[in-house]
Amino acid sequence: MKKLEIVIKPERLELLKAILEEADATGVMISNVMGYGNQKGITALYRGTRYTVNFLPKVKVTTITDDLKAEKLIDQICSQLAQGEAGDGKIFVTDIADVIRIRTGERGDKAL
Amino acid sequence: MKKLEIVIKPERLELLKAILEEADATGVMISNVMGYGNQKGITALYRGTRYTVNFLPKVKVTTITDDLKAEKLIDQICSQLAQGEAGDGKIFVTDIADVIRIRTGERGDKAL
Amino acid sequence: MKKLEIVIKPERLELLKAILEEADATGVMISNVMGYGNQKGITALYRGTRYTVNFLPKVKVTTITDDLKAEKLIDQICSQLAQGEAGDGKIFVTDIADVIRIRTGERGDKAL
Amino acid sequence: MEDLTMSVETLARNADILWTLIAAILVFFMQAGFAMVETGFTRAKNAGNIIMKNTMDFAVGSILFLLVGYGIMFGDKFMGLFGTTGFIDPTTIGDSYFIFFQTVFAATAATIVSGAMAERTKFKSYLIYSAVISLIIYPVVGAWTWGGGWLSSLGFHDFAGSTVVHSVGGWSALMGAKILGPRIGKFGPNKRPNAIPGHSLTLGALGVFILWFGWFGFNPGSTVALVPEIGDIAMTTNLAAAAGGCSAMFISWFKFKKPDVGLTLNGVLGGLVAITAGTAAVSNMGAILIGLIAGFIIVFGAWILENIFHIDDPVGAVPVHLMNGVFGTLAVGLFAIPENFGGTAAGLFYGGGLSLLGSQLIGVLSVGIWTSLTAGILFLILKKTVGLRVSPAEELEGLDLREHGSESYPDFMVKG
Amino acid sequence: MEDLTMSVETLARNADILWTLIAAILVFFMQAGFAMVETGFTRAKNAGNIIMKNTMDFAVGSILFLLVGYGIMFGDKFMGLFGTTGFIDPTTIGDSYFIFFQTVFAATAATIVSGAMAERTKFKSYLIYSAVISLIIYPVVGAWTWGGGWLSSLGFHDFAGSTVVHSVGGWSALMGAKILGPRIGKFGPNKRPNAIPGHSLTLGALGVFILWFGWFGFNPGSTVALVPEIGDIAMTTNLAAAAGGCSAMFISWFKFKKPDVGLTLNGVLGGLVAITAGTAAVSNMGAILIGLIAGFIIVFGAWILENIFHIDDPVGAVPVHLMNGVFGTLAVGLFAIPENFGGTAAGLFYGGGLSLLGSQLIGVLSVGIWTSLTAGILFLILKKTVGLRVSPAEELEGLDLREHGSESYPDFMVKG
Amino acid sequence: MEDLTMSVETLARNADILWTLIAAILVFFMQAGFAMVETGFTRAKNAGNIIMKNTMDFAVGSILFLLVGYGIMFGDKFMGLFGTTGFIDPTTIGDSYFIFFQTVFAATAATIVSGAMAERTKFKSYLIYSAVISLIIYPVVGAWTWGGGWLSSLGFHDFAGSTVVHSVGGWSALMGAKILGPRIGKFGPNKRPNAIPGHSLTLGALGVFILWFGWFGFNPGSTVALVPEIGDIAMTTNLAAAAGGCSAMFISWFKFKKPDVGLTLNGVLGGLVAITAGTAAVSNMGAILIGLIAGFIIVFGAWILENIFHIDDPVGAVPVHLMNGVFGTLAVGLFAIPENFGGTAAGLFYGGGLSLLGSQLIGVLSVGIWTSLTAGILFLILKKTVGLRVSPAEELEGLDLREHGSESYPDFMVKG
Ligand SMILES: Nc1ncnc2c1ncn2[C@@H]1O[C@H](COP(=O)(O)OP(=O)(O)O)[C@@H](O)[C@H]1O
Ligand SMILES: Nc1ncnc2c1ncn2[C@@H]1O[C@H](COP(=O)(O)OP(=O)(O)O)[C@@H](O)[C@H]1O
Ligand SMILES: Nc1ncnc2c1ncn2[C@@H]1O[C@H](COP(=O)(O)OP(=O)(O)O)[C@@H](O)[C@H]1O
Repeated sequence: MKKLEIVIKPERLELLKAILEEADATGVMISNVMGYGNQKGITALYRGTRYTVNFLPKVKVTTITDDLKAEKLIDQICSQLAQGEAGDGKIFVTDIADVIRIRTGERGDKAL
Repeated sequence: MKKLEIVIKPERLELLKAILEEADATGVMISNVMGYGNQKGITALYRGTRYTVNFLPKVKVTTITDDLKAEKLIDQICSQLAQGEAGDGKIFVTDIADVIRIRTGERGDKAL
Repeated sequence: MKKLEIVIKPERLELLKAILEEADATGVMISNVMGYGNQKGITALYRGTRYTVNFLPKVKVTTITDDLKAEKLIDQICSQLAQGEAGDGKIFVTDIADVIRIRTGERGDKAL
Repeated sequence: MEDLTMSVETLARNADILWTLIAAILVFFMQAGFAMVETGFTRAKNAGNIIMKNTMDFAVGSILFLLVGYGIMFGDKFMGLFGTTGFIDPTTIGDSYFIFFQTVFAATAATIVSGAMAERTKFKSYLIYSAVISLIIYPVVGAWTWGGGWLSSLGFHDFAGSTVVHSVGGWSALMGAKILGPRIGKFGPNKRPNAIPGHSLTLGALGVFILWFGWFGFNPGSTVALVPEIGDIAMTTNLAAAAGGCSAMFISWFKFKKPDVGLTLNGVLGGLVAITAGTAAVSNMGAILIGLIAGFIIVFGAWILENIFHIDDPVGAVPVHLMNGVFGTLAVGLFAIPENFGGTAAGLFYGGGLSLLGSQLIGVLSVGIWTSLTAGILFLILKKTVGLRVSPAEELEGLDLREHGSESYPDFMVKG
Repeated sequence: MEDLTMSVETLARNADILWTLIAAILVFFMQAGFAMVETGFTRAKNAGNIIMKNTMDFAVGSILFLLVGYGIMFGDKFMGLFGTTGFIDPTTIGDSYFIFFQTVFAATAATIVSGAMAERTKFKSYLIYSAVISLIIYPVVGAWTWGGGWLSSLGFHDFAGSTVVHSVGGWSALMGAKILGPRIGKFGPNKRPNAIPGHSLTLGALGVFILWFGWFGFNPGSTVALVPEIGDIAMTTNLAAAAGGCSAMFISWFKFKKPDVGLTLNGVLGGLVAITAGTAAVSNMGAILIGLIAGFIIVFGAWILENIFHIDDPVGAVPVHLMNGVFGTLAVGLFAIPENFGGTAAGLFYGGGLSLLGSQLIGVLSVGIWTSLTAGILFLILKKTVGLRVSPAEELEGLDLREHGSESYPDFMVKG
Repeated sequence: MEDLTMSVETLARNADILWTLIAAILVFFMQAGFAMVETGFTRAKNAGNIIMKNTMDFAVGSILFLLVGYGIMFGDKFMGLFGTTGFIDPTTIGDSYFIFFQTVFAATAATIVSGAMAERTKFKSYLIYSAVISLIIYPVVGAWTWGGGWLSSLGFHDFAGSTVVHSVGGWSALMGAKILGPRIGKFGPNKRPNAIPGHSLTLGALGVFILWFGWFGFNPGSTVALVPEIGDIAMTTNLAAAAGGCSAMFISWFKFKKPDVGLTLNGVLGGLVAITAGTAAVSNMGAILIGLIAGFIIVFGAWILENIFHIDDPVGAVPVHLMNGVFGTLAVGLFAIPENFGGTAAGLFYGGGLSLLGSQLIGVLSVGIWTSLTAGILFLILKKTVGLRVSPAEELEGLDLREHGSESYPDFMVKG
């Protein structure tokens, strides 16, 4: 099983949702993060004092799937979400040792 | 060492806290996520336009423990938190390569 | 590749940012968590009823780097961020199976 | 010369109307204060629901009080108990400016309840309750007192409504909160109360300031005429509020080791409620004393309600409006100065003996019995029929989503 | 004796000034109401921008209306079309208290637009628009009506400005929203509207309460004199607001199965706008009916605007100010009672036939044509020159950061 | 006839009371404005603490000003320096409506300081400071001026308190902020200032609108009588505010390439403070000019304070209240028109030469020396005894949790 952590701009979330739903992802967790990558931060102003908002709001979408679906998802995301701009985001893949469904106690692939 | 990511409904947090305290978890991180799993979203209304809040607020509780305690915790959680309803939540288990206590520089199990 | 999850007090964030920038971390994700570790919670009061805010606000900074840089970073952080107090924070290290840059579809180290 | 006399009289009358109308507008604005206090002191997931309750009890109440309530309150009395004329079109028995003034007072009584019953009451049932209090419960009490009914003949003195308005709201709030039961999670094992902090102290504080502001219409405006004493009344009003805040703060500091924000803000409100009955009858010193006691009542009243009676009153409506409404009414019997504008008998501390205190007590009791009985029955009927309380699942998820399908803060991460 | 007469006259005059000034202050405060409604009903990432627009249209408008607008409105008329005297220093043709009263009315018309054009309009272009409406568009309409121009000679009756103020703002809002186009993401494939919920229902509700409060200056204050009828006007104002809230709530409940918070709050505002023209001319029952219809217009108007015309009006300015402004003006032709203070001819339902309705219609149409033409041309010119809309990237990131370099809620996690 | 004369006189007197009371109520509401501005422009973790400070300085001040302050200000003067009668019960030397009016003015001076000392001052020390300013510092200044003391005999003109109220608050704020030192993290290496953005621009803006609203009581109400000139005063007040907002916006736009929200809002406040002294003495054009300069002072004053003097004033209280208070007082010496209601000598620009400017300067200096000395000594004593500042740990975690044990926004994820 793989955990995909997909970090994108907030405004692309709707599209990613659609991709995930189509790919039949069994579950998803979304959280807000402040990100810093190739995309540069911007300068803000408060009462005339400049400061850098060098962290931009990003959305992190986490989904755990079996290895096969993971690969398909990665392909889908790259093809549909790439706009060719800095800030398009990244996917981080981790191995998952186990999954447990609390309701039933089922473990592993069955719990997905 | 294992990392347990326990995703539950916010209202069950107090109970989970008690379980963790009793099991002597050495530390915990809590964050809010918007989740989507077997539990279905609900329809909201804004000025007469319907929209789907298909992501429900969930709490993600992360704790890193040694492998033994991890198993005990999983058992405890499944037995005490299962209500038999969609939305009871899941536990994701990952292997942790290392832990460092910043204060002392200690690593591995000692840092827990 | 390694994922470092560095959990610190919010007020130390600026310092950590500087360390990361100097170490040339290619990217960073910051999120808020409520933490509970060696540092004890505090008692709050609402209309005369006491309650324990036993979870303190922490910042979780996540960065994915190659193994070499990871070690250097850990050293840097321990030496610069340790104040010798409970609450200085921890670093959790996980192996990352893969990284994908959505913009280009690049994978692995190249995607960092 | 006659012309001139006439125009002076007209002018004087217009000035009375002007002041009464301005006061009514200020009292209207207290609705915003209640909305902010109640929403600020409850959780984010119920914010839209509280807003709706506050808006709709005023909207529904405004119309029903016009059609029925005003007639019951000010129509020709049946045995000093309730009015029987002036229904549908009360302008036949009163002037518009005065009807409007009475409307905003009625709405104040109605809106108090939503805070005590917050975060768990069905919206539909709340609407029905709020109709009934504007139609009957409040107007009958008003008929007894300001409408010239039996209580006023007894010498009962409630200048601006510690009893007539606030205790009516307060008794209903108490009955509602009791019959409804506590919010899920409010009481732990052994009935130990848990804190459920409100979601925005700043909105709550804003609400308190708005209420304080509106109270300068509530109390001085109850002269319903332009008289120089409005200045004195404003003074006692302000001093009691200030003293209430001070004493609640110092007592909470002493009792809990820290000056509690919520209790201090409630202390201000408690002082305002307590001074309302005697605002025209007491001295500045009397007002300060009344305020100091009011703050004390807030801190201990809230504690007793939770820890002894195990009643869950999310915003503290019972200590503020009921306990201090009762205390303030009785305080008239202690602190009233006969030569003051209010024109009462002297209170106990000014040599008047127990007689005024006696009538005050009768007023407190009779209004208490009437209100808690009718409100109690109403809530019990609602419980058996439409249902008073949302389901546990709805309560846990929040009334906003379930009752209104709305999110109050969709752009922010809101904790469960 | 003569002295006495004089001092009575002075006193009467001062009382008129007092009331007008207080009313103007209340109307001023509506700026805070608009700011809160508009910011509450839009997204957090544009909150600072909306605040700036609301502050600056008042600031810029106050100065320009003094220098130019007031003269156009109240100066000696050229063919009943616009004034030609009193520029730069209008105190030569009017009293300060009255100029101030007119200034806050002009500002109300100007500020309506920002809500409909929220979350995508360039700040610079908005400033220019707001200068032009205060300089010319609004004052010309004012000249036709309250300035004694051709429309007023026709018997057109708009007591406090359903047409003069609200429909002028509303028409401009409609043209602006149309020419600007919808926010990114507002309409999906097949032009199906998506909901873009506002970021704070509580601030939105606070704004509605503030507006309601201010309206007690807007309507009763439009007597510009201390007369007993201010009480009657306050009554009709309040009843229409209450009825508007009730009907919008019940209709939304029926239509969408849930009582919608946003629509209910808009229903209150719709009722207020609709009663504004006839507030001194209709009965309490008339006011309630007008309010009920206004709530209906809110719910269906908003639906039609989005679903049929595919126009994106983030805060509902068009249903509130335009549709109900038009309806309210026509309603005078139906519900006016001749003996009332407003002193109009009788409306259709009171035996006056179609004549009053006719003049009302002419007023509605002429103001509509003038305003939509001039505002439309203005927005088109802006579009071709400075540009009306921010870039998509700026819109997605939020106008706060890009236009002002500011964050409105830096301490909170704000969702994209 | 005599009766009639009497009743006209009574009526006129009651009208004066009415207007003064309404103005006082509006000024009271400025407390809500201050609370919102100060909390909005500081961080979420200190919101409850700022609320408490704003509530308690008014509560404590109300009582102490009654018992002592009013006597010092309006009692029989000792050598034109301070009053010596009317303690404990000032109704022996003044009417309640007037005492109330003076109370809310005193509270305004007191409350200014909390903003400049926000986010790091001990609550206990703040309480003590706020007692002393209401007891002595402010009343003495008031005695010199409005109380008929030595400054007023000099021809010093400060109609509504640019110096008496705002600069007193401003000097104390400056001394407090200086002695306290900057917030942790405010200045980087080389004393380069860092921005510490406030947590809610919307609450801040709401506060500014509330203050603007209240100022229509502050300035026109300072006639303390119903005179036709209240309209003119409202005009100059509004124009200066509008012009202050405009100039701060355009200057910040020019200087920082973007129209800054915070500075624009402060510009409005700066314009209001600056016009306060001369509001009854200058023309509309004069008011606009004063406002434009005020906006300029805001932008550059804030910059100089941070970058040259390295003083940390979180909400900009010093540029708003001190710098513009001083400027506004001097501006009277430039722009005063003798025939205006204020009844001063002519200012420099109206042919009056330097004489008025001279007395204004003496007023500014003497008040500045008195206030900064007494406030400075007070803060130094507090620093040595109870301690002025919370510990670094408390400051980092937030004053809400540590000083009050409370969380202001427990339902939201708040960043460190
Ligand atoms: N090495 C990394 N470690 C942690 N987070 C990263 C890393 N690289 C990127 N990110 C996260 O992913 C987000 C998107 O990456 P970004 O560099 O903007 O994409 P792109 O490479 O397409 O420009 C960043 O804002 C950051 O939060
Ligand atoms: N495969 C998954 N990947 C990521 N998150 C998941 C996955 N499955 C479940 N979750 C998270 O766990 C939460 C609880 O799961 P849910 O399906 O509601 O539990 P149950 O299976 O008991 O009904 C979901 O809301 C979602 O956030
Ligand atoms: N075993 C653990 N599992 C999950 N999170 C942990 C664990 N230990 C510590 N943490 C997180 O790290 C934060 C800092 O740890 P803490 O114990 O305060 O550091 P220290 O050991 O230096 O006192 C905690 O608040 C908690 O959120």
